[in-house]
Amino acid sequence: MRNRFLSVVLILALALLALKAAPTALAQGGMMRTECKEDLTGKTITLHTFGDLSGPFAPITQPLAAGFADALKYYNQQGGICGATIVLQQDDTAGRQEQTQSLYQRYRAFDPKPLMLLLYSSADAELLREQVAEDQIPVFLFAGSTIGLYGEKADKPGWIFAGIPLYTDQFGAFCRWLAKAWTTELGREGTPKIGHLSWEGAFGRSTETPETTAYCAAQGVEVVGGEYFLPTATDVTAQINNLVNKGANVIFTTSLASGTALIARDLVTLGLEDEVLLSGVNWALDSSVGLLGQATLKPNGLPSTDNIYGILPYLWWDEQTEGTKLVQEQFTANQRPLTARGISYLAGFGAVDTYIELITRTVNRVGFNNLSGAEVKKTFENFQYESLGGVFKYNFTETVRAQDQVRIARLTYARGADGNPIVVEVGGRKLLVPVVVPVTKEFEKVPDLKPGGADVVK
Amino acid sequence: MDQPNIKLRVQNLTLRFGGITALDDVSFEVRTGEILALIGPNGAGKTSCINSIGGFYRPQSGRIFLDGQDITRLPPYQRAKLGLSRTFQNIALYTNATTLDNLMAARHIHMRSNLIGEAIFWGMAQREEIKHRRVVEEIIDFLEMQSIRKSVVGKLGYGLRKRVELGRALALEPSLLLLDEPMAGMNVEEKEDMARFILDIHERRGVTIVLIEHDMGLVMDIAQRIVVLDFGRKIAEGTPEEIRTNQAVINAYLGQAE
Amino acid sequence: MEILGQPGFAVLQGLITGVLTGGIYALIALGIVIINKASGVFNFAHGYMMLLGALIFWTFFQNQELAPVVAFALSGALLAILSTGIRYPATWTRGGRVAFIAVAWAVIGFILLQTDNLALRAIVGTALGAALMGLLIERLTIRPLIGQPLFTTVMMTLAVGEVLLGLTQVTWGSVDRSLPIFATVNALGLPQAYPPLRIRNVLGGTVVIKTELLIAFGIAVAAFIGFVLFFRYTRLGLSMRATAENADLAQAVGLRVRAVLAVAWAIAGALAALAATLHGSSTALSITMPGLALRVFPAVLLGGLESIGGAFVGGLVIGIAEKLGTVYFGSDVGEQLIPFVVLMIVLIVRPSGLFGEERIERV
Amino acid sequence: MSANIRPSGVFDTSYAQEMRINRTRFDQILSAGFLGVILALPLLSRAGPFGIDLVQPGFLGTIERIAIFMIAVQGLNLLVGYTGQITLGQAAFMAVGAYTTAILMRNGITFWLALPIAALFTGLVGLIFGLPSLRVKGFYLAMATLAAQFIIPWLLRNPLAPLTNGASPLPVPRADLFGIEISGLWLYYLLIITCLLAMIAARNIIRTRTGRAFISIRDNDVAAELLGINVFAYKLRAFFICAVYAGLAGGLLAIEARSLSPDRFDLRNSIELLAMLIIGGAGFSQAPIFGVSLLALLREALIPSITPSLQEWLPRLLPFVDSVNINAAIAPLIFGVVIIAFLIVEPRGLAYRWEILKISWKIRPFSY
Amino acid sequence: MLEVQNIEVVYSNVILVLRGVSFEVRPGQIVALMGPNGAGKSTTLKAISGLLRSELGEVTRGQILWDDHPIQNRDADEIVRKGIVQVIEGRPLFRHLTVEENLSLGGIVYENGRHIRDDLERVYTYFPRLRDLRKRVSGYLSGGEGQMLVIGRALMAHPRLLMLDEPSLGLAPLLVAEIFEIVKEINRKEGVSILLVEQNARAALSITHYGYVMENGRIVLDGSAEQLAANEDIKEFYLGLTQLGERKSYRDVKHYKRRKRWLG
Repeated sequence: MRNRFLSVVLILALALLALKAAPTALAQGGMMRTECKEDLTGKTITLHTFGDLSGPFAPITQPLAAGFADALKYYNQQGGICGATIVLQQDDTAGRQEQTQSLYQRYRAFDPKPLMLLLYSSADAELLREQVAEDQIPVFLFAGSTIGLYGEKADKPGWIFAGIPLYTDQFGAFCRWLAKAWTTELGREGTPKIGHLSWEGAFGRSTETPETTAYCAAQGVEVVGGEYFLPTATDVTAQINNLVNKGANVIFTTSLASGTALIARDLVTLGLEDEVLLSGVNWALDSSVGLLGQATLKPNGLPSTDNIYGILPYLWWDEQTEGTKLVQEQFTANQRPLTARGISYLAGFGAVDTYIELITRTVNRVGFNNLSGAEVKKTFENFQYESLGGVFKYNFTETVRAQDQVRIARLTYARGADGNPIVVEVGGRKLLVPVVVPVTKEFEKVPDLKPGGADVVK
Repeated sequence: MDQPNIKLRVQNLTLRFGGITALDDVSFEVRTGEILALIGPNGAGKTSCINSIGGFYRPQSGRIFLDGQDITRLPPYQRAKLGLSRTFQNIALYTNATTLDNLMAARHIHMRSNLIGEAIFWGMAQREEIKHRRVVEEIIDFLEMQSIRKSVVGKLGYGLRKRVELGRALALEPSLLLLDEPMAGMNVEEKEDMARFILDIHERRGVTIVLIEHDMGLVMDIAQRIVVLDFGRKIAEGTPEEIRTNQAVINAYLGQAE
Repeated sequence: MEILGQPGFAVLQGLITGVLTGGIYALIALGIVIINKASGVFNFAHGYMMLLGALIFWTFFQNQELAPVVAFALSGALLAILSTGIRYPATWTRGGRVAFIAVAWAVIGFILLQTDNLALRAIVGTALGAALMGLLIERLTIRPLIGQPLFTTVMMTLAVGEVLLGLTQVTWGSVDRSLPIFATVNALGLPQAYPPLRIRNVLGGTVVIKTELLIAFGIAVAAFIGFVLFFRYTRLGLSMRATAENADLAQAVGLRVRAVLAVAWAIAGALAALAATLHGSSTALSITMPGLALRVFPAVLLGGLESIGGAFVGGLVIGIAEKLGTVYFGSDVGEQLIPFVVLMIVLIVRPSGLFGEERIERV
Repeated sequence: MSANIRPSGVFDTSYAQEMRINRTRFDQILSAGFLGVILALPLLSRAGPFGIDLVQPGFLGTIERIAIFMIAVQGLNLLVGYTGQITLGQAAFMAVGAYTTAILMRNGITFWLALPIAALFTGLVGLIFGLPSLRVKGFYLAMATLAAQFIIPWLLRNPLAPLTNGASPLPVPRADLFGIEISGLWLYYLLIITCLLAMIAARNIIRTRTGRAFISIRDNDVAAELLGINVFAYKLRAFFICAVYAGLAGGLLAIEARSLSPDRFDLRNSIELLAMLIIGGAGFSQAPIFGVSLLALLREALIPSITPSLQEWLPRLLPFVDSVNINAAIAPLIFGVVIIAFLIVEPRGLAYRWEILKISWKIRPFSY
Repeated sequence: MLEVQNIEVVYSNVILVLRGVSFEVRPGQIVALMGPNGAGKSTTLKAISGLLRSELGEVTRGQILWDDHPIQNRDADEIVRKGIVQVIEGRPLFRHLTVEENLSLGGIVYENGRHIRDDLERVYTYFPRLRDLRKRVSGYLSGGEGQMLVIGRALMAHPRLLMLDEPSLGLAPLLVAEIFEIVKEINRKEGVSILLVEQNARAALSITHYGYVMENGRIVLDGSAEQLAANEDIKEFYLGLTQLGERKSYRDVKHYKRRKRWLG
């Protein structure tokens, strides 16, 4: 099976070279890593992480773990952190909060105490928010949870830093763009009206807040309401009908992989693919959605998930930069399957890179022997860094704890020189290759829509 | 309206299950302090009758009086409080509990402790526990069950289980005891023991007893009056001598004298 | 045109989708009911059996090179296990049995290796694989518990679920997979789902019927009719009913209780795979699949734990309640609250479900 | 069990003496020793006064959660093990207790008042969901309570969202006693002592009037009714006690976890509480001790401690499997296999095995 | 054809129930096993029929020979296939199934299943009442009908040895006589050997050829029906007759009863 995946990846690479609209303008120069002031050869530094690997979020977290593993191998070959070997301490919570709690208690008791904890579930971050502050362990989180980062009233930045923008802010940025692009770029009539259609739970409900609704209204975009579905749902036509009956012509989703694909599929089922625009947070643009969506095709012969709009706060695989090339190389070298070629793998890889930079800077500032969570947090609080040479851009400060630069992008499928979609064959099955194409070229700052945030409409 | 010496009065009792009539207009009286036997062929409605008196079945019509009080509509546990107690045809003990606990459980209606007191156990609840334990120990002595006091009843032999069940019925301190085939499946020796216990309960404790039993010899020996049921109807009532010679009874039930 | 304040076509749409998804619920419920009917065990592992079954299907459907070999081995293992439990005519010699198995294996192997039809191969392979899964579960975990308290067995199914989850993780990982079985191939060579049936201008709008759900519903109906006949008229069906009621007694009258249980588990395994595959074809194969079985519990209870027909009606009622509830009260009420409210009401009105067997009690 | 087998030389001279929980010296020493070790554990940790580092602080947390879940499982034991009713909603009842405690505390009510109020309130909620037991028996009842398991989190997530933060987490303030914050060792001892009291109370309930009524209902509800026990009232009482225990456990969990979310109390958790009871041995008062300890230690201590080495050599053993998949599979596989093993070896629960062990110890050297 | 040789049975590895029981059943014989409750009669039957295992019991010593082949500790269904069918005490039925379905289940083990119609007819000739009830759900049968059904169900399996455990339990005198009459007829017409466990010694001795008396897990007495009926101890303890041959009244039983036990 391995060899076949390898060949798929090679075909993919070729296909991508043929991409007409390769956005080379964004390609960065060399990758910037802070020079080491100290040589740590012979030492080991542990990267601590736990999260849901076998529970409800597993579809998206498994490639993340693959990203960790490959990045670790690569960077350790490159000299680790100033010569120190990076060791991964990783555990599975199975999506259970007791397990999160118990693992955290184990982790905080490690000697030495973790310098940083890498988490990827909003719920875990929210649960541990107070505790990590007490134990002085900073957290790097790959989710956009307002409460986790800023507390219940969003007024207390804690010890948690997020690699992507807050979901509320992502939604705000989307409204802002939608208002401008509605009649021009998208060529639609009337005014945009958004309905939320997301997974039930804290994650799915995170974008529908009074602040976002008010902000969108101020931009000229009406939010008509929200409907929710369970990850096990077979069908969401009733929810879509409800939203459309309320006047929605845009659906915004906060869901993962099969969730977003299901909405796209049922839009086609109802024949609404041209009337209703599907959009979502950064996870909605993932390749997992693009792969799953091919089971249903639109009348125009393209997959149901073609043309999903959403937030892209990082560079994508197809954008030719040193960083993406590096990731692509490692991805190929480790014979990862096509299904792993999504945001999770990228995020896992980027997180390791960020960790190295973070620790390097801290070591430079206070020396290896004085390394501590508190010092790492200090570094974090003034952290401008372009991870993987610009794939992820961080600009954390005393008050800003989440990544805040985004573009709007579109999920579509790779086309050949003739304009036809490229079809590849994997294990006897033919597939289109999902790609993410930025719609706005420049990164823009997201509006600050946490309760009491700067851009909240009074 | 009842004479004081009528313990239980069953009046025009009719009970149907689906299309089957289990009891058809049955009436009889139990006098205070007597042993009344209820006999009849299988399916004659004896157990249905006892179940109606105990409150497990709700008869479609007819009324039941205990000590002159109409108990037809009372739930079973209320009847128990009025002094009604029984044993079951197929032993219905608390199989996973010990003999002692089975008997103590029957002291339920005589106990007053509340949940909080029990949870703390100190003081009231403990004193009460000891008080009732004495009563139960008396019954254990009376029925000669000392050696099985702490045995789990599910593991006891059939005869002993029957005896424990009798003890449990007694622990309620009833004034009327309904015994549903207390001697089924016993050999003569065990039957003798049981008969002795029943007579003792009757004589020493002054309990009125209604007895269902198939062993005619035994019924004739210890019952003072007999009611005979067949196909849900009462076909005879009278002293053992009268029943023994009643032709309807012989045809329906006894067959040729042994 | 409005029905109780909602657009008529939306209500009709909800009703139709409810019935069709109810068909899948009913199939899941049927798998749970059959095990309960045969062994009195409420199977918490059913959701995990579904996940594993569907992944087996996916493997056969997806993989042209490895799958036939796997299927060949699988059918051999299955026959080997069955051969210890099958009742041959008494006159057969050992050699006859071996020959019978060899021929059966060769026939199955031939079908699996020769056919180009992915779907056919996948169906045969999955039926074998899922039945084997059921047999193994029964043999390794349920059989040692014969005669033990019922709840112990129920808990055992829970542990089995965990193990199945672990096994699927090891073998397939946890990424979502698409499973386009009800599809043709379009000009690009891509599988193209059958277009939905559209009924225009009904009650003020267009009503669509998803083809794959309609097919799934049809399969469910066929399966139900088959099982009703099976339990009513076959000796094995009668044995299962007897075993379910009183396993000790069944053994005393000479039924091979273990074989009966094994067959029930094998059937349930195959049903789990069927339901999961149909569900997967309408969305995706996801590791969240076991959660779906939990959502079907109300349907099982609604119909009555031992009733085949009840499982069907229960599935439909829950499906319809969910979708109409969503139309009228929104999805958070419709999908998460209404099924359980319906369940509560039914249980209070009819304590043993709509079609459950009344307990026959005597004192 | 043959509880009447005792070593020779042990005689009871009064009923009070016979009613003691630990009647032999062996039992007394064992339970005192066990309690002593539990109470001494934190003193041997880094947080203790001696500054020695024998016990990992993470392990203390595990024991805290064991204490909390023991309370919930004991409640379940009273209902399932002793009264013979089934509930699949224990986690939902815990949620009621936890959220009530948290909401009261967030509104300035002291923990010491909030906890009992929450426990009682949970008891009342338990009564409501116990009502179907009037008509419904066995697994159907389990499913009626399953409804509780979905309706209660739904209420927390939707209509009660202004109080509970909906699907988002609800932070819980720290409890305090005369100005001292209950955390660290204080929290540990608070939980252990509450658990101990709850266990003793349960044991007392079991061996007195109410408990016997429960057992009567479990073993033969018809006979119980005909012998003067108001079966329905006592079933409800069992539901009430069960829910009170769940509420108590929930309240304690609130101050232990300090952050609540509805996901924490889902069906999986309910079923797992039931699994703890079954594996411990339903209908034995020690069941929670065995069941909760086994499952919690397995999940929180054993599996995490062997996972690293498994992550090391399993991929080498299975080179054709992606190591990422193996890592994710370790926990469910071990957990499932161990439970299967325990259920096969001792289907009636560990407490049953424990009783057998005690008896065979007492009558040694004879096997029967 | 059935030979029980000195068997010992232990429950749950701790409780010793049978302490060396031996007896035999010859072809065509009706053999009765009598004794007080708890003597181990039912356990003996279960040891033969393989039903001990579901109660965690086990034959630990001795052997049970069926046509000279040991069959102890085998599975119950296997024993049934060998031609030994036990009718369990308490008349257990598949209560939710109809009478005819119950009967068919008895015949399901019989290899030539297609003769099930004939077998049903045969059972209905012994128990005509069952024919009228055949579509009735068996849970609603009366005690006597139930007893007929379980015996009929056992017959369906074409047993060579039929073991009846307390068939008269809780039945009216007329019914007891009827059932025993049928048992006798079955024995005569089908040539089936019968092993009967019975409290009702009078009824039992009226149809048996040979009898054994058990106490405390041991056989304490055996003999032909006539010998046993003539035995003084049997007369007193099982038939309730005084030395003079008259039945004594239960009212006259004294508290200080004379108890006599065989052996110990």
